[in-house]
Amino acid sequence: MTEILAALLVTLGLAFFIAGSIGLLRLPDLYSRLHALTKADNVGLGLLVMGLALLTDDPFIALKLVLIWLLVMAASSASAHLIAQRARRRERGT
Amino acid sequence: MILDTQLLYGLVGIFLFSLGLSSAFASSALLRRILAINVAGAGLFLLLIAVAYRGPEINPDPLPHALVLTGIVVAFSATALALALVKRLRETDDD
Amino acid sequence: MTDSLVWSIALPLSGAILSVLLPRAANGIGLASVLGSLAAALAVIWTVADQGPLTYAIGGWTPGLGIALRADGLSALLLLLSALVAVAASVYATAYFRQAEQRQRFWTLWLLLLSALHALFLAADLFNLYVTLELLGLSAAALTALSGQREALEAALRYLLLGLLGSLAFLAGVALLYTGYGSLDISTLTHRLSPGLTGWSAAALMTSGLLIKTALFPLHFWLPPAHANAPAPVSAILSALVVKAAFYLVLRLWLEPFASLSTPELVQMLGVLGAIAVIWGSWQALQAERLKLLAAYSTLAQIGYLFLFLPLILETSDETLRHAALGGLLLMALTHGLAKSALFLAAGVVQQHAGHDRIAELRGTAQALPATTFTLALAGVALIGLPPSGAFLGKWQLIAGALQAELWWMLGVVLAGSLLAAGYVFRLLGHAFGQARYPARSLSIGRQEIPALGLGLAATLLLGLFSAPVWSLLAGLAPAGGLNP
Amino acid sequence: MSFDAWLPALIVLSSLLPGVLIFTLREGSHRLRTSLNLGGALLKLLLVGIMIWGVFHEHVYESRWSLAPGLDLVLHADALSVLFVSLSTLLWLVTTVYAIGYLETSPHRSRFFGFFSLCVTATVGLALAGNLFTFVIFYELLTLATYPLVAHRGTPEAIRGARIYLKYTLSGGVLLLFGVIWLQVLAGPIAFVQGGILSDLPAELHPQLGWIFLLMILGLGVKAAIVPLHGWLPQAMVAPAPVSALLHAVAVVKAGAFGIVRVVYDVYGVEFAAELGLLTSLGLAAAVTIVYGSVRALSQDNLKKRLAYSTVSQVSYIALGTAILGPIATIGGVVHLVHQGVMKITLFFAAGNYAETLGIHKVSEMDGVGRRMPGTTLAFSIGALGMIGVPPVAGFVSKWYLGLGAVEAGLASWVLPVLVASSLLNAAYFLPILYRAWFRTSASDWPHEQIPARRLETHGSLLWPPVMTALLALAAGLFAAAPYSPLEWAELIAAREYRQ
Amino acid sequence: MTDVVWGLLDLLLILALLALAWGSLNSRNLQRAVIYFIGFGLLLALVWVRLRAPDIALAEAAIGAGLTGALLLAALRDASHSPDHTDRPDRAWRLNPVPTLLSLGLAVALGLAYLQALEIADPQRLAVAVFSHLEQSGVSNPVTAVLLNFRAYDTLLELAVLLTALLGIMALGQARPAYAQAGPVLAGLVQWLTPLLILVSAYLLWIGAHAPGGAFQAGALLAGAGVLLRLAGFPDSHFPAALILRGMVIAGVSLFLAVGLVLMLVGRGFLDYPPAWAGGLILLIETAATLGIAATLMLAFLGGRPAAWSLDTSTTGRIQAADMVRHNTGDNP
Repeated sequence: MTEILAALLVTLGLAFFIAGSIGLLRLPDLYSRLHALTKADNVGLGLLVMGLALLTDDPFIALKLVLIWLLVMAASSASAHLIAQRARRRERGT
Repeated sequence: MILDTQLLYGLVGIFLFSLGLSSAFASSALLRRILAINVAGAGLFLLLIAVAYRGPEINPDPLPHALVLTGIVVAFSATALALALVKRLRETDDD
Repeated sequence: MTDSLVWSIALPLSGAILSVLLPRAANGIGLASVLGSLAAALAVIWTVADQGPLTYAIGGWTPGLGIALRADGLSALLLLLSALVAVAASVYATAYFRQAEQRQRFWTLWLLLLSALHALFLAADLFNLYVTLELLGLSAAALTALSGQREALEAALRYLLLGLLGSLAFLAGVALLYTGYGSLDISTLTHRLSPGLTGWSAAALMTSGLLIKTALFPLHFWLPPAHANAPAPVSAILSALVVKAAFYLVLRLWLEPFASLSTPELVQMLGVLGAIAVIWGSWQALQAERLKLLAAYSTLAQIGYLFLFLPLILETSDETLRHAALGGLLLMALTHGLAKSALFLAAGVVQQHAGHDRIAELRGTAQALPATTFTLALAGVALIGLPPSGAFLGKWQLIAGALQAELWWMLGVVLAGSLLAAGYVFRLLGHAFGQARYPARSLSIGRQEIPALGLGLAATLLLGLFSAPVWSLLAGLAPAGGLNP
Repeated sequence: MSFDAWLPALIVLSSLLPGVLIFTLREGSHRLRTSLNLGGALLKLLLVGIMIWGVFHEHVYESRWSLAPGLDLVLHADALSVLFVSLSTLLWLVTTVYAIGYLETSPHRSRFFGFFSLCVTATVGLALAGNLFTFVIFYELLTLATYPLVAHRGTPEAIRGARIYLKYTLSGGVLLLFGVIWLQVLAGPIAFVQGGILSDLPAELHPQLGWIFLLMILGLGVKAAIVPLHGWLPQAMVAPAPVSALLHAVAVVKAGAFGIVRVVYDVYGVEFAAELGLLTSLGLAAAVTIVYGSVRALSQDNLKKRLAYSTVSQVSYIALGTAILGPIATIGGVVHLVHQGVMKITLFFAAGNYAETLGIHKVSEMDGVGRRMPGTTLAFSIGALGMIGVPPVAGFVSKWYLGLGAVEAGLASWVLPVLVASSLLNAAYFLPILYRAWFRTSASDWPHEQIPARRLETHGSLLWPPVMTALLALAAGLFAAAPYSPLEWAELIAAREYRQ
Repeated sequence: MTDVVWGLLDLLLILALLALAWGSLNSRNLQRAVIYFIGFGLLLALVWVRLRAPDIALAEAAIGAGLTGALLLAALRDASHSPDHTDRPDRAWRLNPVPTLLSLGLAVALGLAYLQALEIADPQRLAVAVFSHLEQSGVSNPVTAVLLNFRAYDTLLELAVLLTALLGIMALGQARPAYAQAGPVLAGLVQWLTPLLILVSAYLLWIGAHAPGGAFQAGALLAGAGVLLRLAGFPDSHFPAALILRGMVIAGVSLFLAVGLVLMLVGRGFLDYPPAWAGGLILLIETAATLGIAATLMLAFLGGRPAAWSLDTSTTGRIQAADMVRHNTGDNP
């Protein structure tokens, strides 16, 4: 039962990843691309982590997985912010 | 299958090595040359790790692993020095 | 006494570490560790002469699993050469670098380079050799850039990148050998290796990698700018020792693991490349407008001579000829090491004194710097190969070997090379002897002139008159046909 | 090690060590330098005296030092080496005295005398060399030691002369080296043994021996100034007079001639060389050189240049004597080694005196110089007459034996005309000088009078050396039959060579 | 079934690897080439995992892709500052088929040699020897055993190589302060991340004895923390005093060498650990090495001497003043 749930979560996560990647390729400008990528990836990774956490018996490993998710979220949101800031500044021509 | 994995990755390693080596000789831009050398080195590391691989069940040969670890650090050192030289060279150009 | 193998590497390395920590004491630390490594090198050669080849298993692990250090006559002699040149160049450097910061930078890198050299001469493991080659290459490139001038930086970068390519080729060969023969230990591989695609490819890769590093024609183009633009003591070390280290490896590899792979055509080809290097290098030296460039081109030619010996050593069944030629080769290498370092050190004095090193404007040097001019002359004598230098005995063996092996083309090369060498040496001396109308006052810079003179004298007199032990040290080294049964 | 094993080495060291010490002296330490120079020269004379005595009584003096497998540095005394050693030692002493006077005020004296001593060291080592390997080493050393002497003045002409000198001698050295190594590859280490050692080699090697002979004679011929390898010699006269004196009389040209003697007598063996047919061409080359040098000397107005061409001609008498099979010609050739040296050094000393005292460099400026400088001119005259072959001066003895030897060997048909022609030419270029010096009236003033006329015409240390050597030349002719005379030694050498 | 999955995975990995390598070598745009190269490094880390080399994967991710990538990006940034060094497309390479053919020839020759080598090889090679001596090595991670015991000498020299590179870089001149102070988002992230990185690096160091990890991975991570701090614009006045800085740089190599020599002086032989002490000594050496590697990698990233390194105090003051100026004019939002 848990295995099926885990498989479902992982698949869903992958779907978000794919959607994010397509968005990266297809969307018209930087901001919407960033939007697609970070949002999709963070949710995708979250689902993935949840799925994997279900599969393990060791709560310590599950904790580590969650930690990874948090780290990636922090890093990706920070970098998205930086990229967007940079792009805006360039647009303003400073 | 073990042999195949070894063979496959080893050949890819050799291909990367050759590719990196020849474009290191062919390109004139310094940064590109440094990149090429790094690619060639990575190819060699891949070859060594492929040789060490002995299948999903058996522990791989740790000796090449240690060699590659050393190699990675050495390659980083060389790259860092080379990039610093490039940078310094640019600064003397600017001055 | 086998501990001295470790000491000859560990002392310069400790010196380097300490001089990073205590930069103000770098001069003292450097000199002490260089002298210590000379003592260790003397102990090594003494023990080798006494007991034969030495092996030291580091960590007590059998070679193969662990790494061994090894010294035989060949490596012990080169170790001694390196330690000797190191002492002279170090004493010289204490006066050459006037700025404390610069001196300290020199010391740390130079001591690291020296440890790399010693580690290379004593290495008995192929991957260990790769690491020493990288240590050598990096420290040499960093030293080349020391002056910070544009030309020096450019030369250093080119030197570094080509050196890296060379090391990579070497490592590729090592990887192939490990794949096929399952060992990195040189003597184990010597027993296991047999002719075949694996061996040949590995030999080709490793040899070409080393040929770049030793600057054999046509892979030489990086050398003249690097050696001509580095600070004088650095040029001395690069020319005298670093290129020789790579050559030593070529020789070592073909005497031992690759001995069973050598074919007459291949060895002849190396000999022919050597011949072209002799002519080309000497010709370029004859055209050179700067003293240090002359010295650098002359190094190309001298490396060529070393390769000329290979057909006599690797492709002969006559044990006496082989032994004689090996001794001659080593004597050439030792003489060139001493003479070329003397030349570069003297060139540094000339450059500092005159403010330039343009040969055509050196009139009056003999008046202002008699000892240095004498050093230039001594080094020149050794480079031409005139008696009583060690190179004369070396050349004698080369000619005798070529006559015995009926390699007639080699005679022409030696003839032309010697005359061209005489041409560039005496062109320099001719200008140096020219009388200046207003000669600068004769002066002496003891800490710089004496080490250079000492090296020059050692190249001409010491090696010329007291070199008989070289042959006895080399006795029994790598009998014909390698160690394979 | 016994004294006998050290003596040859000591003789070499007795000029080497003072030379090295002199290099380190300051310009100003005049007295120390002089005492080192003279002390070394006198010590060497003493040691050579002991050696002469010993060799006459068949003592064996040999110093040996191994440099590499099969390559031993051997210093060995035999009759021929003693002859050459004594000549160089004696003339070194005289030349040193002369040079001290000559270079009194010029710069770089320490450098000069240092190389001067090295030059003598090389010459002595050459003389004592016990095998071809050792000979080659000292032969090249001689080149190296003389280069700074020729270039000494540092003027563009001096540098140019030195460069030409080097071009010739180094090329020659390489040829000699190749020949020697080739020979050693065929026959093992080549010790000098009277009668030669090569006659045992199998016949199929004989063609190679011919080529080797050619290589070695070409190599030696450069220093011996055999035509067409003589081009450096007239150029090298830019050197200071003592150097020219030494170069022409003892060191360089003699090294070449001595080498030819060694190769023919003690390597090939004169009979074996004749059997291989090698001597005729050597003789012809010598004959051509003799005539050519004399003809060129005729047209030189520069005094030193005229003397230089005279050297070209005279040194080949030695080669000529060597090339003629038979003991009498051998005596003539070998003794000329000494006689030419003594006479030619006299002439160069005198030429140096004219230049240094009065600024005379050309023959055309020599009118009446005999009255201004009688001592020097007398010495010059004795030397010149000796060169022409007027008895009783030494030159006559050499020519006489050469002529007799040619007759004995049946070569009179071409050797005698060469000798006669050469003597006539000698007369033609020397007698006008003597005529001008003694019988023409002097011009109002000399080109560049540097030393005013006093009781002596010039400095004592400049005057006495030519007078001494002129007397020696005279004595060598007058007392040719006395024991220990050069002729006596030459006879001893010939006797030993033809003993078998 | 699993074979097919593995095969597909292999194929995917290899194709992606080759594509990224090709891109980084041939891309017209230098910036793009560098990005491709970083991607190549990350993918390579996956390949190492695939080939059961997790130690290498960690090192590759941290050093090969991470730090090398950061260095390359920094170099690019410098390049874009000087107008004549902007990305020049390498026309020679594009128009010239010779290098391509050469590389193919070389690859074929080496590939054949590799085939032959696999054929003649004893597949065990030295693995057996390593595993059979593992118990005496003092650690249970075989890679650590090789690195710090069996082939400890190589590692010692490797640390020397690292030191050499750093000294070479420092010899080139002063480091120029180049990074603007970060905005609150980045600064916040870095402030949160740094302690975590230090913690993880300590963990990697400790775990290295029996699981993937060790001094190099730990040191690289620590250095990564330092690089982040620098990127976030924390000025180098935060460096410790010269002597401590110098001590840190040489910590690894000097302790390593000292242990080796002391063992030799007490009569055991160079780097010949007593089996009972081996584990402890290795941990000691690794700890020092981690510190040294971290300091070295971090300083190497500066591309020159930091002011704190300098012997001459007068220049230190000037450089710090320059730092201040730069910060004040920094474009903070």
